[in-house]
Amino acid sequence: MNAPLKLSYFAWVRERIGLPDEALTPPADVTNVAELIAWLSGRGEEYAYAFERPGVIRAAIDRKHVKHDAPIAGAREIAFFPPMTGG
Amino acid sequence: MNAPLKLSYFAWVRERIGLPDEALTPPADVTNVAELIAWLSGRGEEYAYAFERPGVIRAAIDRKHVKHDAPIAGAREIAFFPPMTGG
Amino acid sequence: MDGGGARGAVPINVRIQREDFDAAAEVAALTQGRADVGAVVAFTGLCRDEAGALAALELEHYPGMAEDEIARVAQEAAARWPILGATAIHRYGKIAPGGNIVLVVATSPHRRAAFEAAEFMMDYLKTRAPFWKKEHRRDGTTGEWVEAKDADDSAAQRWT
Amino acid sequence: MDGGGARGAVPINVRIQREDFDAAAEVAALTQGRADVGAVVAFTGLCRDEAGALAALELEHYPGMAEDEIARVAQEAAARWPILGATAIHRYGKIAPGGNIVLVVATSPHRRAAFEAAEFMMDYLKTRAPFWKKEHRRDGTTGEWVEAKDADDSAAQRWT
Repeated sequence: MNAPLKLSYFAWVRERIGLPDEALTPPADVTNVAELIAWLSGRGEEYAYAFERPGVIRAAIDRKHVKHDAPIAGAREIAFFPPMTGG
Repeated sequence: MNAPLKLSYFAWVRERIGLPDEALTPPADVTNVAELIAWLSGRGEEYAYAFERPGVIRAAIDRKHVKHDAPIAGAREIAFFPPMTGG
Repeated sequence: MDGGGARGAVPINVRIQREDFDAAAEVAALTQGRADVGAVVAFTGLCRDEAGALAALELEHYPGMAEDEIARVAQEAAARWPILGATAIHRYGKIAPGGNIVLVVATSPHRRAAFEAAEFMMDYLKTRAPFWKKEHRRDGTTGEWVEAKDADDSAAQRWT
Repeated sequence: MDGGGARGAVPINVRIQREDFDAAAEVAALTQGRADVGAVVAFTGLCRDEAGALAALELEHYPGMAEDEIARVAQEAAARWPILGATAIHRYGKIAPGGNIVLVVATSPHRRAAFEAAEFMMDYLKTRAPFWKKEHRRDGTTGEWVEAKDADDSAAQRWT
Protein backbone atom coordinates (compact mmCIF):
# COMPACT_ATOMS: atom_id res chain seq x y z
CA MET A 1 0.00 0.00 0.00
CA ASN A 2 1.07 3.59 -0.67
CA ALA A 3 1.88 5.92 2.26
CA PRO A 4 -0.31 9.03 2.79
CA LEU A 5 0.49 11.74 0.30
CA LYS A 6 0.10 15.49 0.50
CA LEU A 7 -1.70 16.62 -2.64
CA SER A 8 -1.53 20.35 -3.51
CA TYR A 9 -3.64 22.17 -6.08
CA PHE A 10 -3.07 25.57 -7.67
CA ALA A 11 -4.94 28.12 -9.79
CA TRP A 12 -8.05 26.71 -11.52
CA VAL A 13 -7.22 23.15 -10.43
CA ARG A 14 -7.49 24.40 -6.82
CA GLU A 15 -10.68 26.35 -7.59
CA ARG A 16 -12.38 23.41 -9.30
CA ILE A 17 -11.49 20.90 -6.57
CA GLY A 18 -12.30 23.48 -3.92
CA LEU A 19 -9.25 22.70 -1.77
CA PRO A 20 -5.68 24.03 -1.69
CA ASP A 21 -4.35 20.71 -0.44
CA GLU A 22 -5.31 17.47 1.24
CA ALA A 23 -3.76 14.22 2.50
CA LEU A 24 -4.83 11.05 0.67
CA THR A 25 -3.62 7.46 0.44
CA PRO A 26 -3.98 6.15 -3.12
CA PRO A 27 -4.49 2.41 -3.63
CA ALA A 28 -1.44 0.22 -4.33
CA ASP A 29 -2.18 -0.08 -8.07
CA VAL A 30 -1.70 3.70 -8.51
CA THR A 31 2.00 3.83 -9.37
CA ASN A 32 2.54 6.95 -11.49
CA VAL A 33 1.21 10.47 -11.98
CA ALA A 34 -1.17 9.53 -14.82
CA GLU A 35 -2.73 6.79 -12.69
CA LEU A 36 -3.02 9.19 -9.77
CA ILE A 37 -4.88 11.69 -11.98
CA ALA A 38 -7.22 8.92 -13.19
CA TRP A 39 -7.88 7.78 -9.63
CA LEU A 40 -8.51 11.34 -8.40
CA SER A 41 -10.90 11.95 -11.33
CA GLY A 42 -13.08 9.15 -10.00
CA ARG A 43 -13.39 10.73 -6.54
CA GLY A 44 -16.22 13.08 -7.52
CA GLU A 45 -17.56 15.69 -9.88
CA GLU A 46 -15.19 18.43 -8.74
CA TYR A 47 -12.16 16.23 -9.39
CA ALA A 48 -13.53 15.05 -12.74
CA TYR A 49 -13.96 18.73 -13.70
CA ALA A 50 -10.46 19.70 -12.54
CA PHE A 51 -8.86 16.85 -14.47
CA GLU A 52 -11.21 16.77 -17.48
CA ARG A 53 -8.28 17.49 -19.83
CA PRO A 54 -5.41 15.54 -18.25
CA GLY A 55 -3.10 16.59 -21.10
CA VAL A 56 -2.98 20.21 -19.92
CA ILE A 57 -2.36 19.37 -16.25
CA ARG A 58 1.19 19.90 -14.98
CA ALA A 59 2.51 17.93 -12.03
CA ALA A 60 5.34 18.33 -9.54
CA ILE A 61 6.67 15.72 -7.14
CA ASP A 62 8.34 17.18 -4.06
CA ARG A 63 8.53 20.57 -5.81
CA LYS A 64 10.12 19.39 -9.03
CA HIS A 65 8.37 19.30 -12.40
CA VAL A 66 7.62 15.75 -13.57
CA LYS A 67 5.94 14.12 -16.56
CA HIS A 68 2.80 12.04 -16.18
CA ASP A 69 4.74 8.78 -16.44
CA ALA A 70 6.81 9.63 -13.35
CA PRO A 71 6.53 6.99 -10.59
CA ILE A 72 5.04 8.28 -7.35
CA ALA A 73 6.78 5.81 -5.03
CA GLY A 74 8.51 7.67 -2.20
CA ALA A 75 6.81 11.00 -2.97
CA ARG A 76 5.83 13.16 -0.02
CA GLU A 77 4.00 15.91 -1.90
CA ILE A 78 2.46 15.91 -5.34
CA ALA A 79 1.11 19.14 -6.83
CA PHE A 80 -1.23 19.64 -9.79
CA PHE A 81 -1.65 22.91 -11.65
CA PRO A 82 -2.30 24.47 -15.07
CA PRO A 83 0.54 25.62 -17.34
CA MET A 84 2.42 28.45 -15.64
CA THR A 85 1.72 32.07 -16.55
CA GLY A 86 4.24 33.97 -14.41
CA GLY A 87 6.88 36.38 -15.55
CA MET B 1 37.88 74.21 -58.32
CA ASN B 2 36.57 72.80 -55.07
CA ALA B 3 35.19 75.13 -52.41
CA PRO B 4 37.00 75.34 -49.03
CA LEU B 5 36.23 72.32 -46.88
CA LYS B 6 36.19 71.89 -43.14
CA LEU B 7 38.24 68.80 -42.31
CA SER B 8 37.81 67.27 -38.83
CA TYR B 9 40.02 64.65 -37.23
CA PHE B 10 39.33 62.45 -34.22
CA ALA B 11 41.18 60.12 -31.85
CA TRP B 12 44.59 58.99 -33.14
CA VAL B 13 44.00 60.60 -36.54
CA ARG B 14 43.69 63.93 -34.70
CA GLU B 15 46.73 63.17 -32.52
CA ARG B 16 48.93 62.20 -35.48
CA ILE B 17 47.97 65.22 -37.59
CA GLY B 18 48.18 67.45 -34.54
CA LEU B 19 44.99 69.36 -35.31
CA PRO B 20 41.30 68.83 -34.43
CA ASP B 21 40.17 70.52 -37.65
CA GLU B 22 41.25 72.84 -40.44
CA ALA B 23 39.90 74.49 -43.60
CA LEU B 24 41.47 73.37 -46.87
CA THR B 25 40.69 73.65 -50.56
CA PRO B 26 41.61 70.42 -52.38
CA PRO B 27 42.55 70.64 -56.08
CA ALA B 28 39.87 70.01 -58.68
CA ASP B 29 41.06 66.49 -59.49
CA VAL B 30 40.28 65.34 -55.92
CA THR B 31 36.73 64.10 -56.39
CA ASN B 32 36.14 61.43 -53.77
CA VAL B 33 37.16 60.45 -50.24
CA ALA B 34 39.94 58.09 -51.34
CA GLU B 35 41.49 60.80 -53.48
CA LEU B 36 41.18 63.28 -50.62
CA ILE B 37 43.04 60.86 -48.31
CA ALA B 38 45.79 60.41 -50.93
CA TRP B 39 46.09 64.17 -51.38
CA LEU B 40 46.21 64.79 -47.62
CA SER B 41 48.87 62.06 -47.21
CA GLY B 42 51.13 64.10 -49.47
CA ARG B 43 50.86 67.23 -47.31
CA GLY B 44 53.53 66.16 -44.83
CA GLU B 45 54.89 63.52 -42.49
CA GLU B 46 52.13 63.91 -39.91
CA TYR B 47 49.42 63.35 -42.56
CA ALA B 48 51.32 60.42 -44.08
CA TYR B 49 51.49 58.86 -40.58
CA ALA B 50 47.78 59.49 -39.86
CA PHE B 51 46.72 57.92 -43.18
CA GLU B 52 49.43 55.24 -43.46
CA ARG B 53 46.78 52.51 -43.51
CA PRO B 54 43.93 54.09 -45.50
CA GLY B 55 41.90 50.87 -45.22
CA VAL B 56 41.28 51.39 -41.49
CA ILE B 57 40.30 55.06 -41.78
CA ARG B 58 36.59 55.86 -41.49
CA ALA B 59 35.11 58.96 -43.08
CA ALA B 60 31.95 61.02 -42.62
CA ILE B 61 30.61 63.69 -44.96
CA ASP B 62 28.45 66.28 -43.23
CA ARG B 63 28.14 63.96 -40.21
CA LYS B 64 27.08 60.84 -42.10
CA HIS B 65 29.22 57.75 -42.53
CA VAL B 66 30.46 57.29 -46.11
CA LYS B 67 32.66 54.83 -47.99
CA HIS B 68 35.93 55.90 -49.59
CA ASP B 69 34.38 56.01 -53.06
CA ALA B 70 31.87 58.68 -51.96
CA PRO B 71 32.08 61.89 -54.04
CA ILE B 72 33.02 65.00 -52.08
CA ALA B 73 31.29 67.52 -54.33
CA GLY B 74 29.06 69.78 -52.25
CA ALA B 75 30.47 68.59 -48.92
CA ARG B 76 30.84 71.22 -46.21
CA GLU B 77 32.59 69.06 -43.58
CA ILE B 78 34.54 65.84 -43.98
CA ALA B 79 35.72 63.96 -40.89
CA PHE B 80 38.35 61.23 -40.61
CA PHE B 81 38.67 58.89 -37.66
CA PRO B 82 39.58 55.33 -36.61
CA PRO B 83 36.93 52.60 -36.21
CA MET B 84 34.57 53.56 -33.38
CA THR B 85 35.00 52.10 -29.90
CA GLY B 86 32.09 53.61 -27.99
CA GLY B 87 29.36 51.77 -26.13
CA MET C 1 21.80 32.21 -2.03
CA ASP C 2 25.04 31.26 -3.71
CA GLY C 3 25.21 29.99 -7.27
CA GLY C 4 27.80 27.35 -6.52
CA GLY C 5 28.25 26.76 -10.26
CA ALA C 6 31.35 26.00 -12.29
CA ARG C 7 32.70 29.52 -11.75
CA GLY C 8 32.31 29.23 -7.99
CA ALA C 9 31.28 32.40 -6.25
CA VAL C 10 28.86 34.00 -8.71
CA PRO C 11 26.26 35.76 -6.52
CA ILE C 12 22.74 34.63 -7.33
CA ASN C 13 19.85 36.36 -5.56
CA VAL C 14 16.33 34.96 -5.82
CA ARG C 15 13.35 36.37 -3.97
CA ILE C 16 9.62 35.74 -4.10
CA GLN C 17 7.79 38.58 -2.38
CA ARG C 18 4.51 40.42 -2.11
CA GLU C 19 6.09 43.89 -1.82
CA ASP C 20 7.47 45.92 -4.70
CA PHE C 21 11.14 45.82 -5.68
CA ASP C 22 13.66 48.55 -6.49
CA ALA C 23 15.46 47.69 -9.73
CA ALA C 24 18.13 50.36 -9.16
CA ALA C 25 18.97 48.97 -5.71
CA GLU C 26 19.23 45.44 -7.12
CA VAL C 27 21.54 46.59 -9.91
CA ALA C 28 23.66 48.48 -7.36
CA ALA C 29 23.92 45.34 -5.20
CA LEU C 30 25.46 43.46 -8.13
CA THR C 31 27.82 46.23 -9.26
CA GLN C 32 28.94 48.33 -6.29
CA GLY C 33 32.43 47.83 -4.92
CA ARG C 34 33.65 45.98 -8.01
CA ALA C 35 35.13 47.18 -11.29
CA ASP C 36 34.99 43.99 -13.36
CA VAL C 37 31.36 44.45 -14.48
CA GLY C 38 31.20 45.90 -17.98
CA ALA C 39 27.56 45.16 -18.78
CA VAL C 40 24.31 45.11 -16.83
CA VAL C 41 21.01 44.00 -18.34
CA ALA C 42 17.93 44.61 -16.19
CA PHE C 43 14.55 43.32 -17.34
CA THR C 44 11.38 44.51 -15.62
CA GLY C 45 8.02 42.93 -16.36
CA LEU C 46 5.01 45.11 -15.58
CA CYS C 47 1.23 44.67 -15.34
CA ARG C 48 -0.49 46.04 -18.45
CA ASP C 49 -4.05 47.37 -18.24
CA GLU C 50 -5.21 45.63 -21.45
CA ALA C 51 -6.53 48.84 -22.98
CA GLY C 52 -8.25 49.83 -19.74
CA ALA C 53 -10.12 46.54 -19.21
CA LEU C 54 -7.96 45.27 -16.37
CA ALA C 55 -8.34 46.42 -12.74
CA ALA C 56 -5.57 44.17 -11.39
CA LEU C 57 -3.72 40.92 -11.82
CA GLU C 58 -3.66 38.46 -8.96
CA LEU C 59 -0.59 36.26 -8.90
CA GLU C 60 -0.79 32.89 -7.19
CA HIS C 61 2.38 30.89 -6.63
CA TYR C 62 3.60 27.61 -5.19
CA PRO C 63 5.70 28.66 -2.19
CA GLY C 64 9.01 26.87 -1.93
CA MET C 65 8.88 25.47 -5.43
CA ALA C 66 8.78 28.98 -6.95
CA GLU C 67 12.09 29.93 -5.25
CA ASP C 68 13.65 26.57 -6.14
CA GLU C 69 12.70 26.74 -9.83
CA ILE C 70 13.87 30.33 -10.30
CA ALA C 71 17.15 29.55 -8.50
CA ARG C 72 17.64 26.57 -10.83
CA VAL C 73 17.05 28.84 -13.85
CA ALA C 74 19.56 31.40 -12.55
CA GLN C 75 22.14 28.71 -11.82
CA GLU C 76 21.66 27.29 -15.30
CA ALA C 77 22.29 30.78 -16.73
CA ALA C 78 25.46 31.09 -14.61
CA ALA C 79 26.65 27.73 -15.92
CA ARG C 80 26.00 28.66 -19.56
CA TRP C 81 27.23 32.26 -19.71
CA PRO C 82 30.23 34.00 -18.11
CA ILE C 83 28.07 36.17 -15.88
CA LEU C 84 29.32 37.84 -12.71
CA GLY C 85 25.98 37.87 -10.91
CA ALA C 86 22.25 37.35 -11.33
CA THR C 87 19.15 38.52 -9.50
CA ALA C 88 15.57 37.37 -10.03
CA ILE C 89 12.64 38.73 -8.05
CA HIS C 90 9.03 37.68 -8.66
CA ARG C 91 6.08 39.25 -6.88
CA TYR C 92 2.82 37.57 -5.90
CA GLY C 93 -0.54 38.90 -4.75
CA LYS C 94 -2.60 41.65 -6.35
CA ILE C 95 -0.77 43.96 -8.74
CA ALA C 96 -2.37 47.02 -10.34
CA PRO C 97 -1.74 48.09 -13.95
CA GLY C 98 1.62 49.81 -14.22
CA GLY C 99 2.95 47.84 -11.24
CA ASN C 100 6.07 45.69 -11.27
CA ILE C 101 5.71 41.90 -11.57
CA VAL C 102 9.18 40.51 -12.16
CA LEU C 103 12.80 41.67 -12.25
CA VAL C 104 15.75 39.85 -13.77
CA VAL C 105 19.27 41.30 -13.71
CA ALA C 106 22.43 39.79 -15.17
CA THR C 107 25.93 41.29 -14.96
CA SER C 108 28.94 40.31 -17.04
CA PRO C 109 32.23 41.70 -18.35
CA HIS C 110 30.64 41.81 -21.84
CA ARG C 111 27.25 42.81 -23.17
CA ARG C 112 26.32 39.73 -25.14
CA ALA C 113 26.51 37.38 -22.15
CA ALA C 114 24.49 39.79 -20.00
CA PHE C 115 21.75 40.11 -22.66
CA GLU C 116 21.56 36.40 -23.36
CA ALA C 117 21.63 35.31 -19.70
CA ALA C 118 18.85 37.78 -18.82
CA GLU C 119 16.66 36.76 -21.74
CA PHE C 120 17.27 33.08 -21.03
CA MET C 121 16.24 33.57 -17.40
CA MET C 122 13.02 35.32 -18.42
CA ASP C 123 12.13 32.71 -21.05
CA TYR C 124 12.71 29.83 -18.64
CA LEU C 125 11.13 31.54 -15.69
CA LYS C 126 7.92 32.02 -17.71
CA THR C 127 7.60 28.32 -18.54
CA ARG C 128 9.05 26.78 -15.34
CA ALA C 129 8.31 29.00 -12.35
CA PRO C 130 5.01 28.02 -10.68
CA PHE C 131 3.08 31.27 -10.91
CA TRP C 132 -0.43 31.80 -12.26
CA LYS C 133 -2.12 35.06 -13.17
CA LYS C 134 -5.80 35.74 -12.64
CA GLU C 135 -7.47 38.81 -14.12
CA HIS C 136 -9.69 41.16 -12.16
CA ARG C 137 -11.62 43.24 -14.68
CA ARG C 138 -12.69 46.82 -14.32
CA ASP C 139 -16.31 45.85 -15.10
CA GLY C 140 -16.31 43.85 -11.85
CA THR C 141 -16.63 40.43 -13.47
CA THR C 142 -14.80 37.52 -11.90
CA GLY C 143 -11.39 37.33 -13.45
CA GLU C 144 -10.31 34.60 -15.81
CA TRP C 145 -7.05 32.74 -15.36
CA VAL C 146 -4.57 33.93 -17.97
CA GLU C 147 -3.92 31.20 -20.55
CA ALA C 148 -0.36 30.03 -21.13
CA LYS C 149 0.99 30.95 -24.56
CA ASP C 150 2.58 28.49 -26.96
CA ALA C 151 4.96 31.37 -27.81
CA ASP C 152 6.41 31.10 -24.31
CA ASP C 153 7.21 27.41 -24.77
CA SER C 154 8.89 28.04 -28.10
CA ALA C 155 10.82 30.98 -26.63
CA ALA C 156 12.24 28.68 -23.97
CA GLN C 157 12.95 25.91 -26.46
CA ARG C 158 15.26 28.01 -28.59
CA TRP C 159 17.89 27.85 -25.82
CA THR C 160 18.06 24.03 -25.86
CA MET D 1 13.36 64.11 -29.69
CA ASP D 2 10.49 62.36 -31.38
CA GLY D 3 10.93 59.11 -33.25
CA GLY D 4 8.60 60.05 -36.07
CA GLY D 5 8.64 56.46 -37.34
CA ALA D 6 5.89 54.30 -38.76
CA ARG D 7 4.17 54.08 -35.39
CA GLY D 8 4.14 57.83 -34.96
CA ALA D 9 4.57 59.06 -31.44
CA VAL D 10 7.10 56.63 -30.01
CA PRO D 11 9.20 58.72 -27.61
CA ILE D 12 12.90 58.49 -28.42
CA ASN D 13 15.35 60.22 -26.09
CA VAL D 14 18.99 60.58 -27.08
CA ARG D 15 21.56 62.42 -25.01
CA ILE D 16 25.33 62.82 -25.20
CA GLN D 17 26.63 64.20 -21.93
CA ARG D 18 29.66 64.48 -19.69
CA GLU D 19 27.71 64.00 -16.45
CA ASP D 20 26.50 60.67 -15.08
CA PHE D 21 22.99 59.34 -15.78
CA ASP D 22 20.33 57.79 -13.56
CA ALA D 23 19.03 54.59 -15.15
CA ALA D 24 16.05 54.40 -12.77
CA ALA D 25 14.94 57.94 -13.66
CA GLU D 26 15.23 57.15 -17.38
CA VAL D 27 13.16 53.98 -16.99
CA ALA D 28 10.57 55.93 -14.99
CA ALA D 29 10.38 58.57 -17.73
CA LEU D 30 9.40 55.87 -20.25
CA THR D 31 6.93 54.02 -18.01
CA GLN D 32 5.26 56.46 -15.63
CA GLY D 33 1.71 57.53 -16.31
CA ARG D 34 1.04 54.74 -18.79
CA ALA D 35 -0.11 51.15 -18.32
CA ASP D 36 0.59 49.69 -21.76
CA VAL D 37 4.24 48.88 -21.05
CA GLY D 38 4.69 45.22 -20.19
CA ALA D 39 8.45 44.93 -20.59
CA VAL D 40 11.43 47.18 -19.92
CA VAL D 41 14.99 46.24 -20.85
CA ALA D 42 17.70 48.54 -19.52
CA PHE D 43 21.30 48.00 -20.56
CA THR D 44 24.10 49.79 -18.73
CA GLY D 45 27.68 49.68 -19.98
CA LEU D 46 30.34 50.39 -17.36
CA CYS D 47 34.06 51.10 -17.30
CA ARG D 48 36.03 47.99 -16.25
CA ASP D 49 39.38 48.34 -14.49
CA GLU D 50 41.09 45.62 -16.60
CA ALA D 51 42.27 43.68 -13.54
CA GLY D 52 43.48 46.86 -11.83
CA ALA D 53 45.59 48.16 -14.73
CA LEU D 54 43.21 50.94 -15.76
CA ALA D 55 43.03 54.33 -14.02
CA ALA D 56 40.36 55.77 -16.32
CA LEU D 57 38.90 55.72 -19.80
CA GLU D 58 38.76 58.96 -21.75
CA LEU D 59 35.94 59.09 -24.26
CA GLU D 60 36.27 61.38 -27.27
CA HIS D 61 33.27 61.95 -29.52
CA TYR D 62 32.22 63.83 -32.64
CA PRO D 63 29.67 66.37 -31.36
CA GLY D 64 26.57 66.59 -33.48
CA MET D 65 27.24 63.41 -35.40
CA ALA D 66 27.16 61.33 -32.19
CA GLU D 67 23.62 62.49 -31.39
CA ASP D 68 22.51 62.04 -35.02
CA GLU D 69 23.88 58.51 -35.34
CA ILE D 70 22.44 57.29 -32.05
CA ALA D 71 19.06 58.83 -32.91
CA ARG D 72 19.16 57.03 -36.27
CA VAL D 73 19.90 53.75 -34.47
CA ALA D 74 16.99 54.29 -32.06
CA GLN D 75 14.63 55.22 -34.90
CA GLU D 76 15.67 52.11 -36.79
CA ALA D 77 14.88 50.04 -33.67
CA ALA D 78 11.46 51.72 -33.42
CA ALA D 79 10.78 50.91 -37.07
CA ARG D 80 11.78 47.24 -36.69
CA TRP D 81 10.21 46.33 -33.33
CA PRO D 82 6.88 47.29 -31.73
CA ILE D 83 8.52 49.30 -28.98
CA LEU D 84 6.73 51.98 -26.97
CA GLY D 85 9.80 54.08 -26.24
CA ALA D 86 13.58 54.14 -26.35
CA THR D 87 16.30 56.04 -24.54
CA ALA D 88 20.01 56.10 -25.31
CA ILE D 89 22.53 58.12 -23.30
CA HIS D 90 26.26 58.09 -23.98
CA ARG D 91 28.80 59.83 -21.79
CA TYR D 92 32.07 61.44 -22.90
CA GLY D 93 35.12 62.67 -21.00
CA LYS D 94 37.07 60.83 -18.32
CA ILE D 95 35.32 57.89 -16.69
CA ALA D 96 36.79 55.95 -13.77
CA PRO D 97 36.50 52.16 -13.38
CA GLY D 98 33.04 51.26 -12.12
CA GLY D 99 31.56 54.38 -13.72
CA ASN D 100 28.70 54.41 -16.21
CA ILE D 101 29.47 54.83 -19.92
CA VAL D 102 26.26 54.13 -21.80
CA LEU D 103 22.58 53.45 -21.11
CA VAL D 104 20.04 51.99 -23.52
CA VAL D 105 16.42 51.43 -22.51
CA ALA D 106 13.62 49.93 -24.61
CA THR D 107 9.99 49.52 -23.55
CA SER D 108 7.39 47.34 -25.22
CA PRO D 109 4.16 45.50 -24.48
CA HIS D 110 6.13 42.21 -24.75
CA ARG D 111 9.54 41.10 -23.58
CA ARG D 112 11.02 39.81 -26.82
CA ALA D 113 10.70 43.13 -28.63
CA ALA D 114 12.19 45.00 -25.66
CA PHE D 115 15.18 42.62 -25.46
CA GLU D 116 15.84 42.62 -29.19
CA ALA D 117 15.44 46.38 -29.66
CA ALA D 118 17.82 47.09 -26.75
CA GLU D 119 20.44 44.64 -27.97
CA PHE D 120 20.13 45.94 -31.54
CA MET D 121 20.64 49.51 -30.34
CA MET D 122 23.78 48.54 -28.40
CA ASP D 123 25.23 46.52 -31.28
CA TYR D 124 24.66 49.32 -33.78
CA LEU D 125 25.68 52.08 -31.42
CA LYS D 126 29.05 50.34 -30.88
CA THR D 127 29.84 50.23 -34.60
CA ARG D 128 28.18 53.48 -35.78
CA ALA D 129 28.31 56.08 -33.01
CA PRO D 130 31.45 58.23 -33.31
CA PHE D 131 33.07 57.62 -29.92
CA TRP D 132 36.66 56.57 -29.20
CA LYS D 133 38.11 55.28 -25.96
CA LYS D 134 41.60 56.05 -24.75
CA GLU D 135 43.12 54.24 -21.79
CA HIS D 136 44.82 55.97 -18.89
CA ARG D 137 46.82 53.33 -17.02
CA ARG D 138 47.48 53.17 -13.32
CA ASP D 139 51.25 52.98 -13.97
CA GLY D 140 51.05 56.51 -15.40
CA THR D 141 51.88 55.54 -18.98
CA THR D 142 50.20 57.41 -21.80
CA GLY D 143 47.05 55.57 -22.64
CA GLU D 144 46.57 53.63 -25.84
CA TRP D 145 43.49 54.05 -27.98
CA VAL D 146 41.22 51.03 -27.54
CA GLU D 147 41.18 48.92 -30.72
CA ALA D 148 37.85 48.19 -32.38
CA LYS D 149 36.84 44.54 -32.23
CA ASP D 150 35.81 42.44 -35.20
CA ALA D 151 33.29 40.87 -32.82
CA ASP D 152 31.44 44.20 -32.68
CA ASP D 153 31.07 44.33 -36.45
CA SER D 154 29.77 40.78 -36.61
CA ALA D 155 27.39 41.48 -33.72
CA ALA D 156 25.89 44.37 -35.70
CA GLN D 157 25.79 42.36 -38.92
CA ARG D 158 23.55 39.65 -37.50
CA TRP D 159 20.62 42.12 -37.52
CA THR D 160 20.85 42.75 -41.27
